Amino acid sequence: MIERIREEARKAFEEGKIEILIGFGRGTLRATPIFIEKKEDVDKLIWDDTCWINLATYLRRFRGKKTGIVAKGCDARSVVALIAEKQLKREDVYIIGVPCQGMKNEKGEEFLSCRYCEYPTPPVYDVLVGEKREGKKENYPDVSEFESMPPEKRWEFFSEEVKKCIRCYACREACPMCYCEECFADSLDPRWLEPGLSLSSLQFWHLVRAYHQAGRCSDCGACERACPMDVKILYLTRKLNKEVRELFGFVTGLDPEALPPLGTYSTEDKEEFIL
Amino acid sequence: MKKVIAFLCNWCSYAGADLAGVSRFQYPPITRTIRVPCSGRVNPLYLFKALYEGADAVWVSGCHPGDCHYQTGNYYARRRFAIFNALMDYVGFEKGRVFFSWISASEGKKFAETVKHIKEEVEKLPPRQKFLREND
Amino acid sequence: MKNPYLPVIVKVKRAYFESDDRSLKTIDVEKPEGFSFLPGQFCEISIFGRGEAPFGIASAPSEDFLRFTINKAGYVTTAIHWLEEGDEIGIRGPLGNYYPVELFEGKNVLIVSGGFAFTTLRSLLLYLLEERERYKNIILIYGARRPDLLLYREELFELEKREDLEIHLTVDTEFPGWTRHVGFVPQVLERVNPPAEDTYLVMCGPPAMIKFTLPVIEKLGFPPERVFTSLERRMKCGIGKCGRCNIGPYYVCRDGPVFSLDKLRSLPREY
Amino acid sequence: MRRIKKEAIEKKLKELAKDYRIFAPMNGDVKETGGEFEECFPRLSGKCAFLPPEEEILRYKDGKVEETPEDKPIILFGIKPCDARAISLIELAMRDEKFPDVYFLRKKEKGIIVSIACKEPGDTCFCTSFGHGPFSTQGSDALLVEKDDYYLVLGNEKFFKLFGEGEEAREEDKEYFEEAKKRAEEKIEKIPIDNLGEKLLSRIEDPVWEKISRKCLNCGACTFLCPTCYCFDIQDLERSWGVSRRRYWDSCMFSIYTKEASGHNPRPTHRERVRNRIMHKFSYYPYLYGEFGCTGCGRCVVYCPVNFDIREVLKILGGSG
Repeated sequence: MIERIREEARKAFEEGKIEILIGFGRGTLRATPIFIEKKEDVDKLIWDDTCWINLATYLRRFRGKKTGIVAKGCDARSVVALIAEKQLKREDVYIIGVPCQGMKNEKGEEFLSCRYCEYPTPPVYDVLVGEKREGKKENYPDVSEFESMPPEKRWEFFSEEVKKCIRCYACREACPMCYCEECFADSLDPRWLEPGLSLSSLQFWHLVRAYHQAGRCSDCGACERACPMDVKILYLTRKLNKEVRELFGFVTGLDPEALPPLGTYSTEDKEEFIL
Repeated sequence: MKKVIAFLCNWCSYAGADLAGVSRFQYPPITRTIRVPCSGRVNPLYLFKALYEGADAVWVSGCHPGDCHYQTGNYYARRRFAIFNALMDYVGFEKGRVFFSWISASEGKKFAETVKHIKEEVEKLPPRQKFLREND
Repeated sequence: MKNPYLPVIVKVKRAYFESDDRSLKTIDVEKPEGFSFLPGQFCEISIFGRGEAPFGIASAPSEDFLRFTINKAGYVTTAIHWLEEGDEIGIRGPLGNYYPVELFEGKNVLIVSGGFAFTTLRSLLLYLLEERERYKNIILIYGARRPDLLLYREELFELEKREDLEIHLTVDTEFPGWTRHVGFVPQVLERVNPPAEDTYLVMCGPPAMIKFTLPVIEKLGFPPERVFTSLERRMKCGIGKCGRCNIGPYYVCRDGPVFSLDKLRSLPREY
Repeated sequence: MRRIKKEAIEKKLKELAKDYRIFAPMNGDVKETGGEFEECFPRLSGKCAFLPPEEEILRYKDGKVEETPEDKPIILFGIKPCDARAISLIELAMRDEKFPDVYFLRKKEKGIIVSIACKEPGDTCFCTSFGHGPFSTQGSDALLVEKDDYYLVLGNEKFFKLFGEGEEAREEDKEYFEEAKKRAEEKIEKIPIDNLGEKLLSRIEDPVWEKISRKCLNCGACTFLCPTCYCFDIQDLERSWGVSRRRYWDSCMFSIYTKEASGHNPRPTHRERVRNRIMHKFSYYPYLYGEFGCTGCGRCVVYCPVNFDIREVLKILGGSG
């Protein structure tokens, strides 16, 4: 697999399709993002089950340049979502699609998103390395299980998890869709939530961060994986992905032309909750 | 006395509130109204902030689908509020503190009734404890 | 240990807008007990509930009040613009270093400034004039986009009448009723062409002005060790502890804000 | 060297919880406990005790400023020698005859720091590169070395007055100590740091910085978990009774850290920010205080989401790079 990726990368450089390629190289603890600008360096590229960060988060830094990206299913869907939000031009991004075998943490356990992954093969790519992989039918069993708990228990779980947060914003910086000039959490005028680690401020941060991903999140799990304090937050965005699918029949990152669901509307949307 | 932050769309619900007043329909003074050009102008961040600062309930009211002065504002709003409800309910925030309604400029009666309905719902609940900014 | 974070409460004695577009407001506040400073130093002004921000002291050390001129730009400055006479604010200071007035003894002093950065240079100018005889020639070149953006202009028009002082005021473009220089500060500096020998230059202004003035200074032959400027940075503690205002190993709040050009040249270009 | 029974120390620690605030590692992080502790290499370091993530510094009430009163003195117990040394490194920056940081210094002067020697260093540790190691006593009032059911103790007067003297260590205890110390130190990779400060300063505008810093996401994970990072933010919070001015952990990796109201940012991109973090610890700190601002604990390597490894960077920039 690694040889095929290097081959495609070399070809892309030779055919002048890319000026820079974002991929994974050998790190000291796990695979680490590398940025290749010359054909000769493609042999630094590797691929294994620790390539769990989402490389699409770097693309906006190279706007205007022909940028290649070695993308697993969720990375590619994030690229598509960024294109749909006019952050990138499709022709500027050369996607080397890699059907993903599922990523694992340092204890060797498969990540939550990968366990239920529906699109291991990038839905959009310029070249695909290796055979396509079939995904599982996604019906969000973890979300349904959480929903079955009584409200008090859910609130307690949510509170206990966010209490661990130290607001280092690794979740925000690791997410390709979090690219606001000024995040609502940093805004002073108006100041939406207080700084510091009070429970209500931590709840505010995690609720609104998740809300902003409704209909934009490719469920890559980079937010939860980047968190140094092991705060569980993926169950929030996975819930919103489930809602967006049920309410608006939308799945993120499949079609670069489709508007994100909250950026459009339908006259037939359900409204039983409206008095 | 409970405090409900009401975001009323200028063209319909705010006018409906006026009509309720003009027609002398009685309703409890629990709402603190914020006039917005359209229900589509209400950023869910305002709802989070209102609850965070201690409102007993938040209420957004706009034009009926199809009547929106800006054609599509309420359609966008409808989607945002559906997601807002889903997320808040999912994490276990108590129901009965977030209300959405369509009230046209001619529905003065419905406006008064809706406020009464909200008061009853909110009265059932204990004072706010969850998701409250510290203040002392 | 004296707690350097505790502000002193002072009353606002006067508050008035400097510019017609109300973007610049001057406040004069009571001078706390035993508050002695030198030109170039600054204070952290506290608007409780909004926060603190650093402002250069525009009043001269001998004046019995502290003057600050605030450009409305952010969260704290907006709150300062609401201040009226009698309101109370907190201040911490004097903070930072000052223009090296002891070096100026018996030398010429050239002051070049632009926009609302003139605040601490007013303090310097008045300080020099208090003991005028200790310094040789004093030249001021001060410009702004429009006449109403020239800080303390009535006072400057008065000072223009003095023979022992050379003042060149300029505005960027023609303005009805304006009879003095017209043109950017660097152009006027070239026109005035002051001698570099035995002269210290103090320069303070917006980044654009600095960028175009530096080459002129070199052309006039000013050695970098005799050129001083005051830098602006985001600050929180003002006492060299919170870590953010550093340029290389030096903290602009604790080791600055006044730096000589040769010192700045030895540091990473982070300003 | 002394030897004290483990239970004696554990019992004493619980008693001291009356008049001291006990901070110790507990399920993975240093936190305030009632006297319990757990022997581990915590994620949140001992910094939490002396420089907490959120700390009120003053109140503005009815027109008057009130300094927030001191709390009970602190015992920071059971941390590793690298964390203990880190606290004394922060003290170098906080001590200042004209503008002392009274909040940190008061806690430090009255505080007691007890570290437990590190018998099993991790493979991301590089503390021996900075002139101390897994059995160093630098920065702590006592170093405990676990041996069977008692601790070997290298402590000072302050520690013994509180915890008691125990008995004189036996000859085989001392051998055990030396033996364990050597074994631990061998496991740690040393990175070359000879005149690293000057080398870094000379390469400040080197284009290699862009390459090194490119993968950094600019989150705050490394700086918040770093035991020697002390940068803080100050903000006012409105309360029903007035205003509470508090300070919070801040990070030079955030862009708003240096972003001015005019929008200008002297350190606008990841390049300048990563450079500043490394220059601060390995060039500015030695220049200002004669000590590196790093104890080689390896947390920034372990917890970086993109595996930005500071050891590799130092090798590239300083040593053989």
